[in-house]
Parts: sequence; C-alpha cells; structure tokens
Amino acid sequence: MSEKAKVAFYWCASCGGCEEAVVDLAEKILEVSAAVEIVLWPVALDFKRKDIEAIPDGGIVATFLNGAIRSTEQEEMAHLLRRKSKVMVALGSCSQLGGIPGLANLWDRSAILEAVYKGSPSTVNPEGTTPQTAYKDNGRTPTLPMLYNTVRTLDQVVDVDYYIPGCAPAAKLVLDAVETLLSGNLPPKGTVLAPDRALCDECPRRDTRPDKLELAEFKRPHQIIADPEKCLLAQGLLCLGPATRGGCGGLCTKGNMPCTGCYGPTSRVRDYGGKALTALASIIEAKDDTDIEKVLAGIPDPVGTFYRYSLPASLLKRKTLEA
Amino acid sequence: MSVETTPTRRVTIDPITRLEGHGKIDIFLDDAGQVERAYFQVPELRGFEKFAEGRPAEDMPQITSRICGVCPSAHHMAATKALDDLYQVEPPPAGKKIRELFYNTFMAEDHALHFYFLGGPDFVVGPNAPAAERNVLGVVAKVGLEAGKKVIGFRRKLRDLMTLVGGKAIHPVLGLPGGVAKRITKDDQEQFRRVAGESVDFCLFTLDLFDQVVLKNSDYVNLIVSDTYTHRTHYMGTVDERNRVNFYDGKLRVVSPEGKELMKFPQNQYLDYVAEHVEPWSYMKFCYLKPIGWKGFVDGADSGVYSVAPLARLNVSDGMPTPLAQAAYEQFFATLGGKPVHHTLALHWARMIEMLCAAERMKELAEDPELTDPNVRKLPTATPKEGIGVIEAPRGTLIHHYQTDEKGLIRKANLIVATQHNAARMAMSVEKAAKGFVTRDKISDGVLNMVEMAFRAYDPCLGCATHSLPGSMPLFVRVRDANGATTATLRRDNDGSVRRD
Amino acid sequence: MSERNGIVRIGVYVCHCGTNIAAIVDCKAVAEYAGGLYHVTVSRDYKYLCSDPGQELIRQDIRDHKLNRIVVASCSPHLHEHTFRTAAEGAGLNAFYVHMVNIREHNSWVHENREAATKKAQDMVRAAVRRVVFHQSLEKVRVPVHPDVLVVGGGIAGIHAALTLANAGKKVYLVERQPTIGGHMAMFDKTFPTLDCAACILTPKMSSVKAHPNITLWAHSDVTKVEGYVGNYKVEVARRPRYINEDLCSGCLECIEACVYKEPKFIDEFNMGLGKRKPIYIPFPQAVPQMPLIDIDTCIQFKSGKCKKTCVQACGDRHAIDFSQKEEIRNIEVGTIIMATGFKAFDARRTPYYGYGTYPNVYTSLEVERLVNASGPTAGDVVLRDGRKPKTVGIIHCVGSRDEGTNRWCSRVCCMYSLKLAHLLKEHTDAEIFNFYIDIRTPGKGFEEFYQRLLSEGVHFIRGRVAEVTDWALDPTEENKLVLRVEDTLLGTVRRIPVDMVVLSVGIEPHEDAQDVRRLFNFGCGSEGFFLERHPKLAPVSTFTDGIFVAGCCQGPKDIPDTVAQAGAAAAEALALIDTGFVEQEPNTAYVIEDECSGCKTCVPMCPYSAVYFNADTKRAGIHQVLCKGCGTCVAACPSGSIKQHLFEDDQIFEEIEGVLTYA
Amino acid sequence: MPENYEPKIVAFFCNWCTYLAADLAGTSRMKYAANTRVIRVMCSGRVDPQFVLEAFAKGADGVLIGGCHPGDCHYQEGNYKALRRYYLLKRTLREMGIEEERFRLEWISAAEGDRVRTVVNDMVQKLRALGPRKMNPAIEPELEEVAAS
Repeated sequence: MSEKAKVAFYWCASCGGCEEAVVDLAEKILEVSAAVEIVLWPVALDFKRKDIEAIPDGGIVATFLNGAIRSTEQEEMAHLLRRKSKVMVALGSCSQLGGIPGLANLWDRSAILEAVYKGSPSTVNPEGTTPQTAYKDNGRTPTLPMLYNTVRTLDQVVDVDYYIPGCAPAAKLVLDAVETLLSGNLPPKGTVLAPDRALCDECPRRDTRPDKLELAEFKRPHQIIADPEKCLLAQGLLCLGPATRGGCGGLCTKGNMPCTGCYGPTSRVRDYGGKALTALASIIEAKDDTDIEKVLAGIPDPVGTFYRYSLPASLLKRKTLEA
Repeated sequence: MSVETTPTRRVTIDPITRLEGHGKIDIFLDDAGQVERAYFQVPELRGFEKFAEGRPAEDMPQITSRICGVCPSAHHMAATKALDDLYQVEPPPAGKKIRELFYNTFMAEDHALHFYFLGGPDFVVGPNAPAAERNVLGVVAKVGLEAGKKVIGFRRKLRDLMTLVGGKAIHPVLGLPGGVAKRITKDDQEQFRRVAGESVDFCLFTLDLFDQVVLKNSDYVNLIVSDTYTHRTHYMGTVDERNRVNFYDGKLRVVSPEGKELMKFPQNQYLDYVAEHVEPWSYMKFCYLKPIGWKGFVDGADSGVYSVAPLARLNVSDGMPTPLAQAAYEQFFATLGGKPVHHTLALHWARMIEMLCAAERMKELAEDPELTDPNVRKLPTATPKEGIGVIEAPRGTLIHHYQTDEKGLIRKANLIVATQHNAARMAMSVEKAAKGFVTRDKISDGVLNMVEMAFRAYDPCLGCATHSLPGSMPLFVRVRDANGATTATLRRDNDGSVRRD
Repeated sequence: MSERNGIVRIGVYVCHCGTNIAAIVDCKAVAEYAGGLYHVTVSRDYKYLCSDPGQELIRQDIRDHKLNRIVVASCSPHLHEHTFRTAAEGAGLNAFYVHMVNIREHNSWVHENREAATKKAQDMVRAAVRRVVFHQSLEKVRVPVHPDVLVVGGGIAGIHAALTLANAGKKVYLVERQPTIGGHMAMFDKTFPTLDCAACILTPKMSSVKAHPNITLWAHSDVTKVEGYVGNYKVEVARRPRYINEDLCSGCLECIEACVYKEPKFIDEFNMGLGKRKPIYIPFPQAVPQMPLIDIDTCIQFKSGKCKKTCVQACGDRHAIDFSQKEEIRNIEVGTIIMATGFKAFDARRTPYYGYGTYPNVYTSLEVERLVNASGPTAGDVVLRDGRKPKTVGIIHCVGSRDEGTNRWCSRVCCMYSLKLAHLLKEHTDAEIFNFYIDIRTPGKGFEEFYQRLLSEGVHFIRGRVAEVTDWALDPTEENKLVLRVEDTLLGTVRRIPVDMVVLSVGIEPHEDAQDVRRLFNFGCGSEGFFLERHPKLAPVSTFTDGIFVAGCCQGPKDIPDTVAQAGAAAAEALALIDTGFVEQEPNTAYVIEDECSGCKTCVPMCPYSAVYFNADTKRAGIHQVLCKGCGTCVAACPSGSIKQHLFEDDQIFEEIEGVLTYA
Repeated sequence: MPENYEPKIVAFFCNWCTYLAADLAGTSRMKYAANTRVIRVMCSGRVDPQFVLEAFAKGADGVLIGGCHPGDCHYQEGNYKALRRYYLLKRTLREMGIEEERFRLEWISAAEGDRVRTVVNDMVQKLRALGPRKMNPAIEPELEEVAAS
C-alpha cells in the first residue's frame, strides 16, 4: 500500500458532478484504485485532518481538487493540500474557472442571503431571521462557516500545476490525467490536460458551417427546432464551440444543443468571455446601429452567456457594485 | 453522494470546527450531562435562486442541474417542466415519453447507486462488519465478483443510455419548453429495449438480495421497526390519477400520520400547502405544511412536519403503476404492518421497490412504438410570465418556480428540494437518537452509530438542500458539555461509516 | 519574458525636436525615467534624433552596447518610422526591432501642462519598452509589379494618362464605357479662358490614342471584375457588341448614308437630344474609334428582322456589319490602374423652380455648348426650340452647386464656363446677357482677366440666387418671355428680369455608380461620392489602395488644365512603381497557427481581400500572405486565439495596455 | 473623489484615420486634455474585446476606440466589425457594473483633427464627473465573522 503513489481528492464549492465523473470510470475505477493509494476523499472515504498533516510536505503525489473557493474552510484546506502535494490539479470548471457558482460574483453575500431567506415566496420569515456564523441560543453557540463575498478559482488561492476542464469533466480526461501523472513525464506547469483546439475540431457538424457565415439574427434554443445535422451557429443558435476548448467530443452538440462553454478557453486566450463575444459579434450581418442592436437583442444575457462558467477567472473577475 | 471506496479505512477524528464543512450535528449537554439540545446543521449556501436572476429561462434546466451532480437530471427535469408551464406549452406525445424514459432510467440508476454504493453496504455487509469492508467492494466480495461486476456494469449501461438521450449524463441538455432537443432513433430505442429488460432482472435480483440479507435477519427487522427510528409524521408525494406512485407527473398528495388523505392538489398550487421555516443555526430551510403551520420540531398530526422520498411516496399512494413493483409494494406493507409505515429505516426497502418500478416503466416506454416519432417538440408562442415545475426526485418532491419578464428572463426563482421537506424530520430523528442514547458518560461508537443511522436512511442531499453541496454529505457530530467544551466528536461519512474521537 | 526572447537590450531615445517637444515635455526626465526600466541598457535624450548625427548616435549605441531593441520617442511614426528603421538597419539590427512613441503630435503640440505632458510621455515610453521585448525579426515582403497599366475612362484625363504611359513605352489598356473616347471635353465648343477650340486640341490626342502601338483601346466596354493587389491585378473587361466588326470596318461610314431611314429621326445623345441620328450612327464626326455602331432599340433589323439591310449592301464585300455580334469577355493582367472615370453633369430637373423640362427655352450649359458648336446640331446657329433667336439671355450660376438642397460643394468650373458661354452667346447672337451669380470665382491663370473682359463686353452681372423662372407675365414687357425672379443682393431689391433664353450652369457630380465602381476596384470614396485620394496634399492622385491612382473629375470637380496635370501625375506614379519593378509591403500580415486552429471558419468572412481561406483538406484556416493587408480584423475575431499578426501580436498590445496603466 | 483626480483613458486609434487625425490635431496645435494613452492599431477591427477588458481590469477609467467613418474603412469593413463588437461589449460591461460613459467608439476621419480634441475633452469631462472606478466588495469576510467561524 505505502509503496503506492498517494493521491488525494477534495471538493470545495461544487455540485459533486466531478466525483460522478470519476464514478463514471465504472469498471476502470478498480484499476485506478489498485494503482494508487487514495489518502483523502471526503465524498468516499474517512480521513483525519491529522493524517493529512502527518504526511510530510509533498508526500502526496497529486491532489485533485474540484469546486470554487467560497469559504474560509475551503481556502484553508486548499492551502494545506497544496503544501502536502507535489502536484495540485484543479478538477472541473468550478475549480479551474469558478464555474456556475462563480455567477455569485454578480452580487455580494448579503444580496444572496436576502434572496434566499427573505425574498422567497414560500419562506415564512416574519422576524427576518438569517443564518448566523455564531448564533447565541441561551448559552449555547452553534456556529456556521463564513461565506466570502467573491468566489475565487483555485489558482487565485494557491499555486496550481494542472487543470482538467469541464462541467463535468469527461471521465476519460480524468483517467488520462491520472495515467499521465503516474507516468512521471509531466507536461509543462499550467497545462490544461485536454486538447488545445476549440470544440469545432471535434464537432460532427463543423463541415456544415458555410465558409462565409454571417448572421441576420440570433435564435434562442426554445425558439426553433434545430436541424440535427447542421452547424448550430449557422442556424442562429448561440453555440460557443468556436471559443471553447475541445475534449468532450461535442456532447451537447450531439445532444442537438449548443455548446455553452464549460471547457473554457484555449491556452492562447486570456478572457473566455471576450473571445466568445467576438466569435458571435464578428459575424453579424447588420451594419447600422439600430439594426445591430436589434440583432443583439437575441443575446438577452451577455454576462450569463459568455461568463457562465468563468466569471471568477475573467479579467474583471466580478461585477463592480455600487460603493 | 458517494462513489467507489478503497479497502483502506482510517479513523476520522476531527476536532477542528472548520472541517464541519459538510453537515454537522452539535449536541449540547446540560449540567447533569444529559442531552439538552442537538442541532442538525447544514453549513453552506450557493444561492442558485440569486444566480438565476437575469438568466434566460430556457437556460434553467442546465444552470439548476449544477445544484447537484448526483441528481442533476431531477433538477433538469423539474426546470424543464417549469418551462412548459411558463410558456403554456404541452410536449407532443413522443417528447413527453422521451422525458419519462430518460427520467425513469435516471431513477433506477440513482436508487441503485444509493443501495450499492451508499446505504446498502451497511446491510449487505452488515452494520458491525469491519468498516474496511463496508463499501461497494465489500458488497462485491459478499455477493461474488460476477454479481459485483454486474452491479457496476448495470450502472454504467444506464449512464450510457442517459448520455444517448440527454447528451450528457452529468448535467444533461435535452430539456426545452414543449419537449426535448433530440428525437430517439430506432437504433437508440433498440438499445433501450435491451438494457431495460436486463434492468428489471437486475432489480429483482437486488430485491431478492435485500430479502436474503435483511428481511431474513430478525436483528435487522427489529432494528427497522424499533421506536428510535420511528416518527409519526405526515407524508407527501406525487400520485397519478389512480393515486399510484408517479415520478414524472401527477398531483401532490398528503396523508396524515394515520394514513388518511389530508390534502391533494395540483403541483402548481404548492405555495398554498408548503412553507419554509428559517433557523439561525443552519443554512438549510425547514419545510412544513402551511395549513397546519410551524409548531417546532415535533411529530404527530398537529405538527406541520412531514416527509418525502421513497417511504413517503409509498405511504401516500394506493399502489404502484407496474405489476412487479405492485407485488413488492403489497409485500412491503404486509411485512411492516400496513400503511402508513413510520419506520425511517424502511426507506431502504421502499427505495428498492421504486427502483424496480422505474425499470419496469423503462421497459414499457422502450417498447412504445410512438417513442421514435420525430415530432418531439412544440414551439412555444405564449408570452412567458410564471412557471412552476414539480418532479419526484429520488430523494423526494422537487419544486422549481420561476417568474420572468416578457423576454423570458428570470425575475425571481424559488427552489424547494427533497431534503428540505425532510429537514425537520431528520433533525428530529437525530435529536431523538441523541437524547435517547447520549449522556456525558455514555458516548460509545454504538450510540453514535445509532444517531448516525437515523440520519443516513434519508439519503439526504444537503447539496440540494442548500443548493450548495453535493450528494449525501459526510456528517460531523460534536458533543459539548454545559460549558460548551467539546467532549466528543464523530464523523459520519457518505458511505455510512462512523468515526469518533 | 527576456528568456523567451533572448537577452533583451533596449535603447531608448527621447527627441527634443528642437523646442517642439522639449518646450512642453521634460525630455531629460523621460530619458532618466526610461533608464530605470527593466531591460533598458541605454537611455538618452537628444536635440534632433532624425538628423544624421542623431541617427549615428543610435547606430553607435547599437554597435557599442549590443542593443537589440530600439524605442524612439519623437514625432509620429507616419513621419519618421522609416528613418529610424533604416538607421537601425544601418547598424545591422532588423528594422522591426524599432518602435516609435509619438510625443510630439500626440503630446507636446497638444498639451500645455508640462507635468502632465511629461507623465504621459513616460507612460507611453514605458509601454513601448514593454512592447518591444516581444518584437521579432521580420522580413519585408517584396511583390513584383506587372508592367502593363489599365486606364479606366477615355476622357481627357484617361487619354492624357494613357498617352504619357504609352510614350514611355508601357503597354496600356484604355477602357471606355461610351462608343467613343473624348468624354465631356469633346462636347465643348471653346475652352476658357483662352477660347481655343476644344475639338482642335482634343481630337489629335484622340486619334493618336487609336494609332498608338502601345495602347489597346476598348470603347463601348465595361470593367466587370477586378482581383489581386498592387503589381498584380487581374481584370475582366466586357466588350459590348457594336454590331460592326472592328477589324473589317474601314470607317467609311457609307452604311450610315445607306440606312433605310433616309433622314435621322432618333434622339442624338451626343448632342444632348438637340439633334437626331439614325439607328446606325457614329456619335460625332471625329469619334474614335472612327466607326459606326447600331442601336438595337431603333434598328428595324433587330426589331422585326425584316429590314432591307441597305447598310449591309453599302458595306459590300467588307462584311463589317455583323448583326450576330455578341459581348466579348477579355481578361488582362496589369500592375497598376488609373481611374479617370470623369463626372456626371447635374440633372437640372432636380431644380424644378428653374423650369428645365417645363419651358422649352430653358437650356443646360452643356446643351448650349452644343448649340454654339459649329459641328453641333444647328451648325453653331443659336436658335431656340421655338425657332426664335434670343435677344435676351439669363445665365444662372451654381445650379446644383453650393446649395444645401442639392450639392454642397462648388463645382469650380461653372463661373468660368458661364463667362465663356456669355461671351460666345453674345458673339453668336449679340443678345443682351444677364449672369446671375452668388460669387464670381476666378482662381486660375488668366481667369480674372477673362472676367474683366466680359465686364467690358457689357454683359450684366446680377448678384443673387435666382428664386424661380416663370412664364407668368405681370406686364406687357414680360409677355412671351421667361421671367427670372431674383433678389439683387447688391441693390437689396427683388427684381424680375424677362429673357428669351435661360441657361442653367449645372454643376459637377460623381457618377451615379461611383460607389459601385470604387467597390469593384476596392478603394475609398468621400461621403459625397468622389474618389478619395490618399492624402489631399501629399498624395493627391494615390488612393489608399496601393497601385490604384485617380485623375480628373472622378476625384473632384476641376478644370481641364488641372485634370491633365493630375493625369500626368497619375501616370508618373504608375511609372515609378513599374520601373522599380517591385513593391515592398509592411510585414504586418496575419498568420494562422495551423496546429491550434479548430477550423471554425469565424475568420473567413472577416477578410475583404479573400486572403483568409478554409482548407477543406486540412480542415484548418489559412492566410495568403501576399493578399493580407494587415488590418488584423481576423485576429481579433479568432475565438481560439489561433491567428496572430506580425507587428501587432496580442502579447505586444497587452504589454502596451499594461504599460500605460502601470503606475510607476 | 480625490481633489486632483485625473482619469486615465486607453485609446485604440486606427492607423489610417483617428491616429492621423490626432497627428493633424498636433500639427494644427489644438490643445486638449492629456489623459489619453494612444495605442496604434492598423484598424479598429483589430481591437480584440480582450484588450478593452484588460484595460479596465488594469485600472483604466475609460477606453476609447477611434475608427474610420462607415464606408470609409481603409480595409472596407473592419470598422463595422468593430461597431458590432462594441455594442455587445458595451452591454456586457454595463452588466459588469462599468458605466456606459467609460467605453466609447468614435468615427474620426484623418481630416477631423478637431474632433479628436472635442471627443477627448468631452470624455475626460464626463469621466471626471463620474469619479474614479468603484471598488469591488472585499473578498475577505469581516473580521468578527472570521473569529466566529
């Protein structure tokens, strides 16, 4: 056992889909578990923080951490695991880019508590109670951890060596990553362990996109019956495949739905949203201001569309709020 | 949620409160060393209700599925149904059938996951067996490698089918107002037909296994019917027009602790019947029956506390929609002394019966010739305003409720998930167990194990509960004396193992 | 980054430009500041960097300090980028390691606060220093220039340009839309201010065009397609059928004589409809090519097929007449193109208050040119449409010029030709002539003198814009007259002037299809539609499209001398290119990193020059380096960052952005 | 707002029009505010939305893009590409809490030196009125909350 390479899995603000991706290795999971010693996996195994601390710094070959950083606890665990691990791998969109929980960066903590505990129509809360980090209940003080105002990516908190993109990551990417790390010949630091070409390269519909595609209007998925063969962008749907890293094999487009960009940008791009935006805006037909505005009405939610998975990783990182 | 585990196990003792990350219990003792109060807490929140604001409604099925990676399909489908309501559009027959087929496939898969990977091991391998064996590999060892491979393979096949229809098994993309994004081809249908058949056999095999290992073991049965794990509360679940269990659609039915129908209402009237209560010591809100009101954490007919999930669904229904499941249903109530069954641990059995039901439904739908009709979607024409979608998630009733502007952008979203309906009852189970067994001088593993088992049976999805964290959370229990000093702590992890300090 | 780009050694040079910069920007402080920046080896300020010693200073530093990047903070790169690149090359450093910071035009000349200006200069220098680190060695792209030239338009401009080039031994294709060359000038009678006969000076040039061995003249033809780029244009020309075989026709014109129509009875375009012609005709006696053409709308053979074809008999065994002639497509390759497509006379119907088209005796200036012309419809005899000889004539200036309602601009020639027509009409009819003007503009050699001469000839000049022309008589003197109502702004009274004849001095407009034409050739147009020169002063006959030049009124209103001068200039520009034999292009082209490209095709429609293409075999995009003009639009569009641009790499621009914003 | 607040404007000027117009403003000795920092591009169509985002991320108070008038683009239609991106980016920025006045696209031909002056002065004056960019809420929780949890 102790001969085996130590590997750790941990989660922060995430949905657990990344773990499911690992479970989806199905039979292969037995091979993996045979090859490594998993020293930490809260979702699956018991562990003691003491045990992790007992491991000498760098004693863990690789930690796969999924989820964004949202609370004091998550940040502390990230630091501990970074210290103990030779290699830190950000697993999945939330950890790499902030993910959908990163949309919280359009507000601050108080706005979210307000919506959940006071704004909800089914909530009966006349006293306006909200959860307290330290609640005094005659002598007893049950506590809750503290949520940050801003969701951060893992590499905004600790040094990250590699990334596995996707919401959820393709099981195969996880498997390949594990094998790569065990193989010993590591790729350059900062590498995203997935193809570095945009999704179109893998999309069966690519050849149906006209060489010179210009759009008169954008369509929302519920407004048309999409042709199952033709390029979705050519049908006016907001497909972000051209701006999004491949690696999933085009699962969504095979499901006849446009790519929403969960694999994030390629290595050459600094701001995913900026490039996704240019991919669409550049091919609009309209020339005059009002016509252009009309076409753009077909993109009712730019930030939610272009930064759905990457707001915390974007150049602006979060919405600027009124002082 | 839980996944594969390795033979290595460690004792987890963790005195550091920052690691209370995933759900915890604070037990406070009085001067006499008796339990004064036990808090069952959920310590995180992501606030999807807020993220939803400003997003296009049609993106909700994909955005809300990120609430939970274990049951994304449940959120996806609830959101999709909410869109039907929002745009006042009914899917064409094939569209509806594809949704149901996909959903029942998911139900079977998820229930199997819980039984074999999460809750099951305790029973199959045995509660007192070494923790190292209380996991899926232990199950494999117990039932034999062949059967074990069958278990893992069965789940993979179902996931593959879900990918085939839904694009992705984790965070699917098939749901749109008025139907689904993609039709089913003859070849697809053929695959479904094949796997559906196998699934029914597999579910029967599983029920038989449960019968062999659990029901034939009087210790287990006594445990199940013991008072500790019994709460006389209301139950809620969705039933079809003949009051049979239906996961995808129907009316919501509430029965009293005596099993009498108390309420029956269309899903979109939930606001008149269900309300949420806020406690300052947990991020999770606690549901109760609005007409009765919040009377605190107490059971009985006068309390608004109720529960959902497999046991509740069986309790509120007059039967199962499929023959084999119906037979199992009858055996269930015959064995446990008639309806309603108040024994929390009976949830495991109820779950098996539902899994069989889902597999049978799959088979029916897979054989339906209409399934391959290319017309799978009706384009909406109405101006959106408000939409409510309700579905029976594996862990119970799931409610999505959206209000939008005329462009279909979300103004307000309200989400009530299975575990919230159960939250109050769970807190009671935990406190009851704690009060019943824990004292200053008597904090044994066994005792804490009892506490923990009361909790686990619900297969709670606290991730859903706070729209924050995944799967069924590890649980952290801490016992503090009158001065607030920690006298003992204990962790309960997803696989169900309990460790104490 | 220095590792990535080798050891970077930057030299920074801040120019005082005498006091031009130094008076506002503290050049010393800027140089000192730059000296402290990462990678900067040498930093100096100097009085005149563009001077020889200034350039030598840079060269010396490159040699002494092994500098491999140069930042020059001085004037606009449009002025001296070439200078400093050459200087660097002189010391063996690749020209493209040099970057300029504009601290004169963009700074010292537009700011007053020394502190703010100096701070701005420092920011800009810091940005440049960060930028040059990412510069790379580049080679200029050399493109050979095809020696043949295309001249579009056979007016005086086209004719002069064609002859100039042909005489210099270059092969020229002259394409004219009309059946004859000569353009508007051929319609004029005399030319101002010298009053020499237009035909006398034009027709010899016309015939030498036809005769010139180096000129291929294609009249009655249109340019239908233009592809390629400077030095290498591929042009398609459609030759419309005239139903006369050019090689067989001897130009004897007997066919016209012999036409079944004994008398001409169809509108004669050349004479502005004042005369008549036959279905088979020659536009005017001196037309070139000297050859008839058949108007199929009026020719009986074409209409009914039942004509005696007396023309064919007349032509006899030459068999030059060919009713079955079809349009012919010619494809040619040229290195340069001269646009000389001329202008359109303003349509007087757009000023209905002057009664053109309503009152027969209201004429346009061009019509009068034909009326007074000896070879015109009336053989120079000025008779009105009602047969009378005019005793009084009113000439209205600025019709369709200097007018918010029609065209804002001054057409430059109207004043002078109005004076000319006044003189000629007086000469032909001895009528009393009234000129109605806003201002008299005579900015040209001998122009003012000509104006004085007219005044002495007793022509009346009334300052004021004519309000309307009517035939309403208020008193007997106005009966059977056209009355011009005008405010005499000198007398300050409204006057009514009755006349027999009104002449509208119509202005100069771009052709209706000017926009289509410039798009066909792909160069710029001003908002009013005249072709846009590259620089109003320094490059008046160049366009922003290399290898395409403009001459004459297609670029803007002008008189014959200016037109001819421009034509010569355009020819000279073309010659310069041809004789150099090649053009050097700025190597700022975009390029695709094939291995990174996903083949999403977003870039393909970005390129107006079809430089970006999708390779169906490799499923990747590619860019033809010679076709790329370096705009970078495809680079900004590439969603996966797989297209890059020399001299404007993303990294370089990001460094500039961060450079100007870093507070230091 | 600080007494001596001077907004910083990153300006992307097309080489063929606005950059030349700025040169012309210089040769004509027109005076305008010293708040712009001009970055030369060959065409407004080269301006990648990332450049604008980077500028704002690095603390620019405003971003100005100068291109050729519609129909006059030196590369025929690059300015239209810029225009389309501008409108979408402007809306995106607005939703990210960046005021509209902070991001401008102007058509300024090589002949319009005076327009450079008026546009820059106008923008500087508007940005002064707006004041410095607002601060984001702190990532860190309030101290007592840390203590509590």
